[in-house]
Amino acid sequence: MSDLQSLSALDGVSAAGRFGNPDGNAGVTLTERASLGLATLEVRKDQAVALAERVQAAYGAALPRGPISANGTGVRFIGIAPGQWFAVSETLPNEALADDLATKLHGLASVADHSSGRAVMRLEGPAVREVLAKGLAVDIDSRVFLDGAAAVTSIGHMGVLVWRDGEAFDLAVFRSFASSFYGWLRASAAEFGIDVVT
Amino acid sequence: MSQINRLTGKGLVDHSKTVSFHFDGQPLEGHPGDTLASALLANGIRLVGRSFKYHRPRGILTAGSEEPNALVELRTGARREPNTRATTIELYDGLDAASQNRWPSLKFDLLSINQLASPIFGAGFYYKTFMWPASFWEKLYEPMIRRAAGLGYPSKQTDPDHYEKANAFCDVLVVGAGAAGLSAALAAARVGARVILCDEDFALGGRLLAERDEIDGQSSQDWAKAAAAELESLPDCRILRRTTVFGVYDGGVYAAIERVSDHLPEPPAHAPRQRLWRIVAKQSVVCAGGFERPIVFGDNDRPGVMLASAVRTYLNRFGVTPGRDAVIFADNHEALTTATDLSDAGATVRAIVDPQPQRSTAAEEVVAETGALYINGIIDAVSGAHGIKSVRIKDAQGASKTVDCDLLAVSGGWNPVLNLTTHLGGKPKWDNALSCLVPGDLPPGMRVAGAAAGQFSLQACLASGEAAGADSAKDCGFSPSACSRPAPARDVGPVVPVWFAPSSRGKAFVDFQNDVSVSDIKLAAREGFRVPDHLKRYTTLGMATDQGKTSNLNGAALLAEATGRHLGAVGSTTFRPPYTPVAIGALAGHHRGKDFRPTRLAPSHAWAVEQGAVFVEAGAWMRALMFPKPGEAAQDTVDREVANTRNNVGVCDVSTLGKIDVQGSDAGAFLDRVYINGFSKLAVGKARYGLMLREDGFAMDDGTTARFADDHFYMTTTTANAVKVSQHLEFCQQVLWPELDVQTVSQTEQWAQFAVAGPKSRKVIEALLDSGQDISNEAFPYMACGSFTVCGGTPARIFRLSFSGELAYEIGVPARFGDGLIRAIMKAGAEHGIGPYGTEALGVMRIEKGHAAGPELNGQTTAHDLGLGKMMSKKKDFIGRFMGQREALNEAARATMVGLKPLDPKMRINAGAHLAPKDASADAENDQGYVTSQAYSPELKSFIGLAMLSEGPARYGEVIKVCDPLRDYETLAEVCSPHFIDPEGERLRV
Amino acid sequence: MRITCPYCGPRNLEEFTYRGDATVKRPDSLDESATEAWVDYVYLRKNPAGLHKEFWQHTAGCHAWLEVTRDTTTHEIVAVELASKGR
Amino acid sequence: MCMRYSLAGLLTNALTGNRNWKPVWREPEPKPSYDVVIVGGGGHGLATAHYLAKEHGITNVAVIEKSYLGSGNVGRNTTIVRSNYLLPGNEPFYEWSMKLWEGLEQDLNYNAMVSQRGVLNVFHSDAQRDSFVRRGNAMRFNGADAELLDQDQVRALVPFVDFENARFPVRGGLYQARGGTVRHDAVVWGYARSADMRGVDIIQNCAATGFRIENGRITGVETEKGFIGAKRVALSVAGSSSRVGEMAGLRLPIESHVLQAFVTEGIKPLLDTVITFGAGHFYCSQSDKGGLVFGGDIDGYNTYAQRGNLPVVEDVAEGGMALIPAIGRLRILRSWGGLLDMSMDGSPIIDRTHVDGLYFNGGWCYGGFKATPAAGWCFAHLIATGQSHPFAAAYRFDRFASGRVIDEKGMGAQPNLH
Ligand SMILES: Cc1cc2nc3c(=O)[nH]c(=O)nc-3n(C[C@H](O)[C@H](O)[C@H](O)COP(=O)(O)OP(=O)(O)OC[C@H]3O[C@@H](n4cnc5c(N)ncnc54)[C@H](O)[C@@H]3O)c2cc1C
Ligand SMILES: NC(=O)c1ccc[n+]([C@@H]2O[C@H](COP(=O)([O-])OP(=O)(O)OC[C@H]3O[C@@H](n4cnc5c(N)ncnc54)[C@H](O)[C@@H]3O)[C@@H](O)[C@H]2O)c1
Ligand SMILES: Cc1cc2nc3c(=O)[nH]c(=O)nc-3n(C[C@H](O)[C@H](O)[C@H](O)COP(=O)(O)O)c2cc1C
Ligand SMILES: [Zn+2]
Repeated sequence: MSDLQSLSALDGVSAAGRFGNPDGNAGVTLTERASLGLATLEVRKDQAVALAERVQAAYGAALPRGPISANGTGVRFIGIAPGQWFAVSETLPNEALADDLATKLHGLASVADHSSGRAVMRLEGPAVREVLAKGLAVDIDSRVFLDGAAAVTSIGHMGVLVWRDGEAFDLAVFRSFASSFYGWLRASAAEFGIDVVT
Repeated sequence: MSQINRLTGKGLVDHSKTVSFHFDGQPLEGHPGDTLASALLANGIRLVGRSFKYHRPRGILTAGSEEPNALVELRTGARREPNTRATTIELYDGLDAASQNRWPSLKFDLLSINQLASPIFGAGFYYKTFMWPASFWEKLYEPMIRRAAGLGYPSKQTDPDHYEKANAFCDVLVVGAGAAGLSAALAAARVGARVILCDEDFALGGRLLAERDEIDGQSSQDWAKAAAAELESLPDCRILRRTTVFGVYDGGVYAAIERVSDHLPEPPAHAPRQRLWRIVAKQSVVCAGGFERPIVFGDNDRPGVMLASAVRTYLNRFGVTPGRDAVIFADNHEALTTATDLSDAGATVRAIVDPQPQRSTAAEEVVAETGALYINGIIDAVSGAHGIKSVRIKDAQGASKTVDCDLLAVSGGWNPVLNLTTHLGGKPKWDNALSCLVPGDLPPGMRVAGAAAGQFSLQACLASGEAAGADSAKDCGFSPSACSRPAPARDVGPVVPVWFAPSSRGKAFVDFQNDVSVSDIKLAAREGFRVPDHLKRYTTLGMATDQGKTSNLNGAALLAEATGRHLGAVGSTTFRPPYTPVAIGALAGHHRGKDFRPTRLAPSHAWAVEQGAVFVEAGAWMRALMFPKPGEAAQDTVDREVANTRNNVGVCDVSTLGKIDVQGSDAGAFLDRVYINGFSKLAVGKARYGLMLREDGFAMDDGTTARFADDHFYMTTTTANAVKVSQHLEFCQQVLWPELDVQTVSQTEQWAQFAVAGPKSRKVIEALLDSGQDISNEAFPYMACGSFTVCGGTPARIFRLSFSGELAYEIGVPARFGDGLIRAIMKAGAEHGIGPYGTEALGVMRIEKGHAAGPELNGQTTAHDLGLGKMMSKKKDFIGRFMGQREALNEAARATMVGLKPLDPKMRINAGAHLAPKDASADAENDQGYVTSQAYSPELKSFIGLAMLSEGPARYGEVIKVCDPLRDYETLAEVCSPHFIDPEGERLRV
Repeated sequence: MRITCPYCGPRNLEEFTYRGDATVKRPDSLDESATEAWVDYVYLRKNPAGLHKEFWQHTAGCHAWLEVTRDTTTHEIVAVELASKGR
Repeated sequence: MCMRYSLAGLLTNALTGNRNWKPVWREPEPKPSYDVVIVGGGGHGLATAHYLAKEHGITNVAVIEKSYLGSGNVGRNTTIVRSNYLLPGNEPFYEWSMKLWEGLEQDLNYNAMVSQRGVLNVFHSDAQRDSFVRRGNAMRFNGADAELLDQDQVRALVPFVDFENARFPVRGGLYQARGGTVRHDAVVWGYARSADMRGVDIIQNCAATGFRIENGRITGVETEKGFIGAKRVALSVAGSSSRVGEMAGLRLPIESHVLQAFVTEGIKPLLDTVITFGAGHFYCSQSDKGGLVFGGDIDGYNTYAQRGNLPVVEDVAEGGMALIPAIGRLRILRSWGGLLDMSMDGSPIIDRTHVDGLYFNGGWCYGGFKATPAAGWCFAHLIATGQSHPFAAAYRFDRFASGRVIDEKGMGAQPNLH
């Protein structure tokens, strides 16, 4: 609880509406996924096996060994580096996820909260791959970048974590870059038209 | 009809529609599907430009991107594009083009008198002259040379168009969509490979569109259309028209430019002008075709002299005849089809001039068909300055004959387009049979097919393309079926190519655009410039905007002759990217103007904007520099912010500092090794200042690190070094000490952090704290840290740290509450007179306290220089320990940090000024140090400065001279301790 | 140039940061007689024309430090390993 | 033998069909031995030969070059000359070089087109201004010219710079009016011609393949054209320093990196000064042929491939567009690369080696073109006298061990950061 107003990373940055090409259906739709629980976990020295078992037991997910995600109960674990995962949760929002992980994985992983540190955007629509290709130097062809696949990379000089969820792409960018990233996105999607949903 | 040379109903242009355009102000018409060149020719315009050095009248030589002559300024105003090749400009309605490098007009150009002085203006003449008298160089000669240089005029206005970049991945990239490229793309795409096919032209087909060939019972034009249609229908084939692959880079990276909107008056809304494609391809097939070679002879540059293949292109693809009365001068039989095509189009072929001694049956047939005169011989002279009027032909027996004509079609054989095959260092090989260079070692994953591989016959193009496409698909794991076309026996081109018609008179041009003539090449050879690279640099052969596409080999052949060597032994110059010139804007894409680099905004940014803050760039961040009141002068603002913080309480957003979470059972031991001082013994709930060195012993960064648990530290770095320090820690963790149990992760973005400083700061923090928590001096002394809740349960980290030297706290909350917190702080502080302060006031206060910051941590200073030498632990290993001990890094004579107080407090201590002894002159011998930082201290009512001064601390009390000759400024100052205010630190501890 | 990160897969050059010779070994900083070894470690790096074992960090990706074996005359990469492996 | 260039000669030759011009330098076969063999026919090697002959009377000298003369960095650099250095080890040296440029044409009787069009370094923040001021004052302390320009003065010089919409607005600049550009190839040919006229043998296509060292003393060079005896051998091979040094057992504090450069199509005069961007990697001047010649950062990895990669191409273009958004429609005509001898502190070395009679000149990083005259001058002095020239006294190997490094940018022992 807090008396302070909580602002999502895109608050004041993106307004709802259609931008770019006004004709027909928009090529892409942008939805901010606000209030998600976001955290990193990094395995402690020599605890890989124990951590995997604990995560399996506590969240029902098999920690992936590469840049893909594993869905557990309420938490998605995305491989971002050797021995490191990015956890995403709707059911454990904001700081709750990191608290929960820190408690349950105590001694096995170092947990850090990032729920305030990222803007998470969901992009979908027929032109989503073409729009992303303007910045993303990773092959996201559906046969290569399978459902759940993830990549830590950069777009337009900005760090980004992207993962595929069905036919949608989620992008997590650093909070302080949100405005610049949104600027890039709107410019890149302009030719197809972009619907911003808030 | 205005288009006097248009062939009704012929070619691939849309005769049903007309397009209007202007050339040099003259209104003209063409058809959709024309290039500017074809439309000019259709209108009977032959004189299009002027050459670089001699301002010779020039026309259109080619029909492609190799064009050296027909360069124009396209568009006007901010969109003006100098040096644009008329042969590649797709005609659009309203196009406006102007000829260039001429004055006052294209027809009458004053500087064409340069031709008269051409014996003086030979290769390299400027190196031998303009030296007398020496002073004339700068005033007269150089400005004159520069005014004459260059071709078109650049716009000096901001380019109004948008550009973008895009990434693409494929199995097989096919470059060029001629017979070979289409075949290759089909072979690969049909079996399911992901294919990208690029062609710089707007129509697919390459020379198939330009010739009247037959393939599988279809006209070549129809075959190309069908092949393109099939490729369009295949889901994994992406066709990029108007897209030039301009460079090959390591690891299968190909760079291409798509001219998205260049065929339109201006880019439509939301569309970029051009797009840079970064293509990653597992395999590539280069089917870039060939360039036809001109033959070098006197006055071979006259408008109306055109490559034979280009003549056919204009006839068959564009439905334009470049002339009505033609002569053909070619050393190969393929060029004979030019005669047939011309004659079928209704033009008269006056003569066929063949420098080869043998007359073939094919030639007999063409002669019979066209009624042309057939002469074994050469072109001896050309007349008609602004457009060819007649040629003199000299036959093998030496007899001359003048033939009237308005078109001279020339062919000296073909060269494969080698550029992309060499970008990774592969050297082309000389092929004796073909008399040209062919691809040598290829970049990994690349194949070459068609004319680009020296496969000049149509059958060979189709077959080699198909085979290369299939093999590439196979290498990507697909199973192609057997090739449908048998590869024909290798077609051998002209046996004895003719490079130069030696007896011809007039200036004989090798490089048309740069006006490099045969005599230049001979002169260069005479002066010792005997390798192609020297020849190029001395004469500028091949250095023009066409990069010698039509001239390099001819130049090498002439050099070989001049130096008595075999052409194969002479070699060639290096091809370099880009294949054709690429707009700088396209390479920058979105990243210009405000989008040059992303901007980082701090959590309180929106609030600071509301307060009317002035911002400053701090790396990628925008930080509030100060918060001026309406009408307030900058210095007054800063003074007010400082005074208010020192007297009451101030608040400043410090979220931009790097924040790194350090966890693990060895976290303390790890920090011991990265800081010069110890951290493992730091108590939980405490913070400590630390200094990091580089391994070479110089200072790298500083900051405070707090301990929240035995196995949990929280490090802060300077804003500027946040990323560098993270990388450094990761190196230490992963490479130096992987045995330690330590994990680090950046938390910079997670926490909104504010410094609340000033004697009343405790009251403000207390007002925010949820009840039952204690931050009294006893419970929470200087350098304490802890986790709290504020404002109704908001998790917060509070640190009792001070950069300002006052009682102060830093309070951090999750960034989503950052905006809320600054508002809450301001509200809670209102009764205590709180005011925000910016980085300028922050800087003043840290200078008053003598804290080193960016200007002192400049990478050239050591712990000793910063007055922190004693902090270097003697007992433990840490980064920089060993090299940091070196005498030279610790000797007293080094410039060491001191404070400076002007004798007259109103005098500035300019940062960047140098220091000299009081009575010494400002010269190198007396240079004893420099001022790093300066500020006006409202408390001391004086300017003050921090400086690095040789033997600094030993000189407290000495008066020295602060010299800023750059700004004509000098003042005297007293050397003092850098701790100007509260040196004992009493205010911190209250 | 593209480097195949053992974790992330093949990525473009701009995602990586270079740090040179990976065969260097940090000497003992408490051994006061190791002057020469330290000067070597800090200032002398291998600079061969040919295969070179070098440090790169995948800074825009997983942040792993890598040991890359690359031919400095052709830029061909023959091996990439995590630098933490085997240390 | 070569002839002196004069106006009369030029006219006479023009009237006689230019048939009497002689080779600019001879192409002799190597003699069995020389007093001095200089390895590397770049600007520095040739300048060294010229000053050895002219200033020290040592003319029994050969310059051996593995490819064609000027094929190295001297023929592929962005030709910027300036003496705007910060540190005491550097500034007097570069200022001396500037002075030698100013008299070069007369010295060589060859027009190297020294164009003192000014060098403008723009700055974007107060902190950057202060560090530029520190540098400008260092220059003034050493007798070099330097001016601090405010925004309006910068605008007057380069009105098309982005002042309105920039991410990092230009707030002023440090300007050295005497800086500028010099025609790179002419420097090679001019020094070669002058050295040749004084008796120096210039031998192309003659790579050094090894060194003969007897009892710690050099006795000659193995080359592609056989063994050449030498009392003294001087290495001046820039990006090949490590490779060549290794043949003599030298381990050098140098890495080889590539720097790319770019030139646009020729255009009518646009840019009347050399300009460098302070918030990114971009510097630019207009050549006397009309092309904008520009460059940026090094690629950043060890290489001997003499070509770069795409990220730097894009980075440079982004910097260019950020600084001068009018160049968007100008087209890059050609890009290329050169192999830099990047040293550990970003500063050069002119010194003896542990082998008697073997001398080394290198570590010039991306800035050795401007140094060509002074490097030749000081290297010749060292070879002739055995003593470091005062202007190059700081350019010694031992500074790395001692810690007296000359690190202009404060980057530490990391060559790709300098
Ligand atoms: C793209 C680029 C831009 C630059 N811009 C600038 C600038 O604007 N201003 C500036 O001051 N500096 C600049 N520089 C740096 C400058 O060009 C170099 O520092 C300087 O030219 C090096 O000295 P040099 O001329 O003797 O080198 P080089 O010309 O490289 O000479 C070395 C010679 O040694 C030869 N060699 C190598 N191995 C052997 C062997 N085994 N045997 C015989 N010969 C051998 C090479 O072939 C070469 O010709 C730039 C460099 C590059 C690459
Ligand atoms: N008989 C002869 O002597 C002779 C000689 C040469 C060519 N030809 C004829 O020419 C044709 C050659 O066929 P081909 O397929 O090899 O070549 P082509 O010339 O038909 O096609 C090459 C295509 O590549 C494109 N291209 C070139 N470089 C490019 C780049 N970097 N990026 C994008 N596009 C690029 C061109 O625009 C062109 O469309 C055949 O029809 C052949 O018969 C005949
Ligand atoms: C100052 C300067 C200006 C140049 N101008 C041109 C030019 O106008 N046209 C051109 O083709 N090349 C130009 N070049 C590049 C050379 O053609 C060549 O690429 C460079 O010297 C490197 O040699 P290489 O490409 O043969 O390896 C220029 C080079 C320099 C150093
Ligand atoms: Zn990775």
